[in-house]
Amino acid sequence: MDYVIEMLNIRKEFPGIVANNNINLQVKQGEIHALLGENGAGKSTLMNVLFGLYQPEKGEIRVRGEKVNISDPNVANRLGIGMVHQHFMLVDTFSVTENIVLGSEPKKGATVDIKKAEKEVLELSKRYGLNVDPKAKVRDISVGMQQRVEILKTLYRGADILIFDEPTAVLTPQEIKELIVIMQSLVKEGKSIILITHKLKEIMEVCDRCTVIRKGEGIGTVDVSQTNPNELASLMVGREVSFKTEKKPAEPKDTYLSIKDLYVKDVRNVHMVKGLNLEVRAGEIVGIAGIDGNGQSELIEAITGLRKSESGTISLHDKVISNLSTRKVTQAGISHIPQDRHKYGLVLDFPVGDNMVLQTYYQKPFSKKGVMNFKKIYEKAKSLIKEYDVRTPNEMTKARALSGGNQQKAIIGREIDRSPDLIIAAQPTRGLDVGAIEFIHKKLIEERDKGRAVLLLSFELDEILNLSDRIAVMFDGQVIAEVKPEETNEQELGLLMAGNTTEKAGAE
Amino acid sequence: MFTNRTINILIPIISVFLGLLVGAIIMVVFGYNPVLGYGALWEGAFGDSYFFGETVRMVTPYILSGLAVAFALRTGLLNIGVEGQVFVGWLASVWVGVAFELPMVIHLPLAILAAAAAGAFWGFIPGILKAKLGVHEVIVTIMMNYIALYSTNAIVRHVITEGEDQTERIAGSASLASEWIAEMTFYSRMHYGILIAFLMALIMWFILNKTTRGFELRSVGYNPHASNYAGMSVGKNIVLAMMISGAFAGLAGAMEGLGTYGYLATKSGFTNIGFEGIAVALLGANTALGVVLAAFLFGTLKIGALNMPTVAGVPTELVEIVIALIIFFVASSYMIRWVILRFKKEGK
Amino acid sequence: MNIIDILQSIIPQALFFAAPLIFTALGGVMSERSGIINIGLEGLMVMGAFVGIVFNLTFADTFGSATPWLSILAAMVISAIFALTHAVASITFRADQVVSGVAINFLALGIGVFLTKQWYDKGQTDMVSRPFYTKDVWLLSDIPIIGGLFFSNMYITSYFAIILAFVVWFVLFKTPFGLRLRSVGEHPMAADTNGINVYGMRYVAVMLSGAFGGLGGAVFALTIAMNFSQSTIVGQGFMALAAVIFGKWHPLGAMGAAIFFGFAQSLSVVSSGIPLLAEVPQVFLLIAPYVLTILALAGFIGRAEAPKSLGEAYVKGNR
Amino acid sequence: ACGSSDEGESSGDGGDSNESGGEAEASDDFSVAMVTDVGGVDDKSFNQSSWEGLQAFGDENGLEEGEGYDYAQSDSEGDYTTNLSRLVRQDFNLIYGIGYLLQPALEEVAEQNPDTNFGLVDSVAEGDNIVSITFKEHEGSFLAGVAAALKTETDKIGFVGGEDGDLIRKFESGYVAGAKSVNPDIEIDIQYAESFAAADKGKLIASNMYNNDIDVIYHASGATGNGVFAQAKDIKQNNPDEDVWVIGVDRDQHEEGKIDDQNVTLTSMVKRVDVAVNEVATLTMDGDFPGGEVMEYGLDDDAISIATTNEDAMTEEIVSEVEDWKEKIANGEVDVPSTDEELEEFESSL
Ligand SMILES: Nc1ncnc2c1ncn2[C@@H]1O[C@H](COP(=O)(O)OP(=O)(O)OP(=O)(O)O)[C@@H](O)[C@H]1O
Ligand SMILES: Nc1ncnc2c1ncn2[C@@H]1O[C@H](COP(=O)(O)OP(=O)(O)OP(=O)(O)O)[C@@H](O)[C@H]1O
Ligand SMILES: [Mg+2]
Ligand SMILES: [Mg+2]
Repeated sequence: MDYVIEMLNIRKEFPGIVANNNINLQVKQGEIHALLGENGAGKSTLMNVLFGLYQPEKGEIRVRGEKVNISDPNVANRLGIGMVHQHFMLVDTFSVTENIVLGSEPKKGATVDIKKAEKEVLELSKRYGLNVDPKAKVRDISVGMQQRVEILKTLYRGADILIFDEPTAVLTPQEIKELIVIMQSLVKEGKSIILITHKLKEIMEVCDRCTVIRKGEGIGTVDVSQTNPNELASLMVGREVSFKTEKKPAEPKDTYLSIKDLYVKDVRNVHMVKGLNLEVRAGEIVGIAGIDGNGQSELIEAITGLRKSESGTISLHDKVISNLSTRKVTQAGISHIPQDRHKYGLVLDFPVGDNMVLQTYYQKPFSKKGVMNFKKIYEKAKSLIKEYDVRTPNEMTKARALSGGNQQKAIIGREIDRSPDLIIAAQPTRGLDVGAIEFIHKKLIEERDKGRAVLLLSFELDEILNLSDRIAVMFDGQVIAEVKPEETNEQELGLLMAGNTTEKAGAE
Repeated sequence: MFTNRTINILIPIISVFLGLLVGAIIMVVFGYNPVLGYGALWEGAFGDSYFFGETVRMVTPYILSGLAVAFALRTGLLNIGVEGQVFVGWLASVWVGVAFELPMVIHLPLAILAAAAAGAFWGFIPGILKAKLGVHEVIVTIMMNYIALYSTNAIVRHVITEGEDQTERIAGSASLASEWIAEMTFYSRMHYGILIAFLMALIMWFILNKTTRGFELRSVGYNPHASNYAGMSVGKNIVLAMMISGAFAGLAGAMEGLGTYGYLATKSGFTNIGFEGIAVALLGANTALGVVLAAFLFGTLKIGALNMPTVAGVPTELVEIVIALIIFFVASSYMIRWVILRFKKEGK
Repeated sequence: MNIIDILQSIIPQALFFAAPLIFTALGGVMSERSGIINIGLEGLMVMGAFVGIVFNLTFADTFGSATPWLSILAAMVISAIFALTHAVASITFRADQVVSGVAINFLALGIGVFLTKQWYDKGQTDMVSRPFYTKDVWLLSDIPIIGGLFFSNMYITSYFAIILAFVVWFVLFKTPFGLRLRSVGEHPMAADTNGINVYGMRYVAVMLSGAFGGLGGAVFALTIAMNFSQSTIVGQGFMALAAVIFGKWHPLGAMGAAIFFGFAQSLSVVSSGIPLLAEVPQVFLLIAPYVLTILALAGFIGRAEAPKSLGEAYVKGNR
Repeated sequence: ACGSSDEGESSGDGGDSNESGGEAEASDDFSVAMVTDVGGVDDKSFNQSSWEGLQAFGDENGLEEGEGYDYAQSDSEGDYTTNLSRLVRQDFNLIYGIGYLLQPALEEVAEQNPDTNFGLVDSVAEGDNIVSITFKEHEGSFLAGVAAALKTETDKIGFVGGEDGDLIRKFESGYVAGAKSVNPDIEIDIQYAESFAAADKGKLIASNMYNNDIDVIYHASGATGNGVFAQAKDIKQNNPDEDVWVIGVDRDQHEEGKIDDQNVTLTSMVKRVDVAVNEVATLTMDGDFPGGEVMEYGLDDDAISIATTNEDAMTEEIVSEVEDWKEKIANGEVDVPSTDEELEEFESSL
């Protein structure tokens, strides 16, 4: 069998770190090849080398048997290599079509022939069942749709070797299913795919072979049909990993959070939460399942004081906290692990230590009469860094320099350490590797067992099913059903999330 | 051999050196003697205690306008309106200085506070417009500069005086000038304001680095979303940052009004104290100590330059060019850093 | 004065006042759309004014009536080269773009006055003998009302400015070059992965801003100031910068903003002849243009969205 | 004056040495210098004229530039004192401050340095060691007004001032008085650009004025006047038959008005600062420093005059009428107003 891609003994260094060391990757024509490794293992780096964004220090790349020098993305494009990046490479303010043709625009005279481009995009989209609107602005379309634009971008350039860097991390279960179908149809057309993902289940489901890298070193390539998730995980981490999170049954006590008839509008002044009712009790984890865009973000923002609620009440214990300021809500005993850790969770240019007191800097012992006590702050930071295993040179390191997983651990440490009554965790493990996920899940359960209330928002059904004691399904701004994890399955949840309550009634 | 810290200190020094070097080359190209030229500059800045006094006099407002720009930048705002805030501060201080007769312990602080308040008010307007309506602070501050220029002229002419081009001299009880310093420095106009400038540098450092307010201000500057999430009021902090920045600028005006001049004359154009403050702040890396040092460099170059045409025949503009080059080199520190690291590698 | 008379005296004036601002603001739009902040517009205008005047003085006899045109051409070329310093510092050396722009302002004035003193032995040049003059537009100026308002006593450079605004709009929003330039300012890495040379685009944009800024300065010098000195360009570059932001980084918006400034200025002059306004103290008329701008921004313009990567150096491979 | 003598005493021996120093000055080592305002010695205006005066003085007395006579250029308001003090420290015997803007700085430095003699051009300063040199610009402006009133065909004339203030009001008052003396019904539009360096504003104002049928504009506005000339020349270029005029200020601005073979400069109100500066320097060198005095130069000293370079425009009629009025001023028949109040009085007496 011929290899379409061969990367041999690739070495790539960054100042002070060897990201790839003697890595080999061989991809066969027409296969879906998984690339697996922990956060920071060097997967994205390897792919960026293949795509011409980075130049390797050592090693050889062959495409369809021929030795090549991929000096920049243009060369990669010419060789038929396309990449869907982990962080989308789309210009928000441009239309779908403009994004796709950017850099190789069809011309009419001096102008971009946008009509022709739109037609081509539409045809491509139809052919692969991608279903995008060529005229829509990228910032107006969903994340899943944006990803399809990325795919179209590579197809438009005639790529037949596609690299997907963590494409599923940002997708809802439905979107993941659709993506899998798309990938399979691409392979049927004779294209080859390299897929990076942390989700072993996905690898098992769609991939033919899997290459594992650990800490920049290639561990080996296995046939997926010859292996199982446990083996893959231990190859990746270098030790045994448990998947099912161990937890005792919940012992719910007093109602902590109680939401009645809540209405919330979004930035466009449209009602996104429409008469929602929800309760969370001490000692339980309530998971909110739902497809992105059904009012989950607005709900959380309303609880935490970041958004005004139009009507209805939110109360913590028996105190009404609707429309209090964020500061007051925090003081009332609510912690919030935000969805977007870079935008909301951290001041990236502050040291890790300063980030640890982002809400409490004005309180004793971190400050007295308005004067900061950095000694105390850094003492606290040190202990949190230790307790939550935040890997950072020290507490003075800028948060920006930490990896995503460690940034998230720092946030979680900070939020849990305030001993809140209610912890709101929004997508707490997004984009993290299994080791980190395991750690975070363990912490959340520990808190539950200490008698705290936990409200978990996640688009990953696995996480919802594993962690929750009770699942509230949100659809169109309301909780349309509540189910117990042990009494349901992904199938049923999927239907509920699509707004299908009759099925649910039938099942009971 | 070179830690990051030494590199950070080396960069401005190398930049200044390179700037002066290019200046010397320009002098040679145009047929001047650079030794004579820089000698004249040195003489003109430090030749005797008079020139030293004048240099310090020049440095004083630069420190404050530099602090004003630096403070705003540290909180994520670009205050191009320092120029206008200097004007209103100057006006307020002189107004208080001429309008009242009070004992010095009240009069002088009152006049200084008036300047700070006026500058703060002038900063408040772009601050509140940004916080409430999202109007870009750069345009508003540019516009406010012109408004300040024309309004202070009109107030001097029609409100404080009756049709005169300049106000009366301020009362002695509101003056920062000191006979003692004047005598020491052969009647230079150096005044006690330099102490205020130092104090303000200390205060800026303290506010930003040691207080909870400073923590909030910096946090909002770096990431307003996260600050909002953490329960800080973004709008309030933007307004406050602009007001504090404006207050520093107002004080720079007071240095002129109560120290150097003792009056306010109508002006045909900008004083440039504010615009040069941008350069001072940037050269000083927006830190308090850096601003003080950069202001000294600027003051030295500016005052020393006045001596260059008479003694060496070199046009004063040469110094403008040198200053611009120094700013360029500091800004391009990446290049210098790269060269130093190269050097370091080879040294090993 | 009736309303037509008033308009007739305001509009042509607003346009000649606005023309240099339009040119320069278009330069600002180019540069900032590519992601490079340009606070150095003032300095670019100074350079343009200096070169325009020096060229005109030197070659008036050689080139005759073509002199003003060649002068602005020379100003464009030299200013574009001068802008290269900003490009090198902020693109290649990753300098803080605001800092580098401030340095441009100092440098241009320093060089301009220094060389004036070297070459002319005095702080200001003589007046040029071949400036631009206004013209009535053939035929169009005879159209009743409109002709008087828009086609009489106009500088050809004013039309040129307006036409250029449309050209820039066309280039930015209709051509592949424009699409690429904007993508570089919004998301340079996306552009890079699409095979666009981010550094190259930014260099071109900054040099174009130099050319347009130089054009603005030269037009100012050759229609209004007539000579070059320390005080020829005093703040016009900052007004142009304000026009860029006021116009929301859009070429036509920037043009509109510049014309608005010109309109407000000329209104403040003309109003002394309008009965009701003649009573208003001078100072209010003086500050009116600036206050109006602030009110306009606060009132109906609102939040302006800058290009996403404005001010960020692009470092290949950084996330 | 009372206040200044008090302070003279308080600085004790300073006063004594002033007198002895002043008298002991020998002509062979006499030196004189000047500090410009922000205009510089080539501003085609009073700074330049002053410097020409000093150069002439140097030539006449065989002094060397740099040693015997020199100047210091100010780049900003803050430089005045520094420059003055520096020249004192370089032991110049007589130091001029050029321009009213230097008044406070000069007074201050003069008080600190009673041994040195100072001269202030264009304004009145107090101090025993200061001589104030002023000009009767209102008289010259009066004649400019006369010329304007005679030249205009629309009976509408204009005045463009730089920064509003006492000095420029003096120009304005004289001009208005002159024009009204010829034609009491003449309309005069007065505008201030609020800057001596705003050519664009000057052009806007001029354009507006010429649009409103004004055909003669007198500017007293430094570089702002560039805009006035630009506008006049532009009109002339478009329509060589249209008569628009500019009256220049300080120097003969004939050059500025040239366009092809025509010229829009009607005349200029010429102020011979050089004459005054030279004369005072000579007095001082001879030991007759007129300390504490105000030397007012006017038409009679030929320090103020009306240029007649543009012979086509300044017809014999106009010139002779201007001469008549000059006579009347000289013999006291007309008392030219120099302030707003005096002007009001003057107008009501017409
Ligand atoms: N631009 C860069 N500069 C410096 N170091 C880098 C850079 N990019 C990556 N690295 C380093 O290289 C290592 C590999 O990073 P890479 O992004 O390839 O990891 P990854 O396997 O894709 O992780 P994840 O699963 O989280 O996406 C990281 O540990 C990081 O420290
Ligand atoms: N600006 C920076 N300065 C220094 N180091 C950086 C910087 N950006 C990234 N790194 C390095 O990159 C490493 C990994 O970053 P990265 O964000 O890829 O982590 P990650 O685990 O892949 O998280 P995620 O999957 O959320 O992106 C960090 O450990 C850090 O050493
Ligand atoms: Mg990652
Ligand atoms: Mg990755």
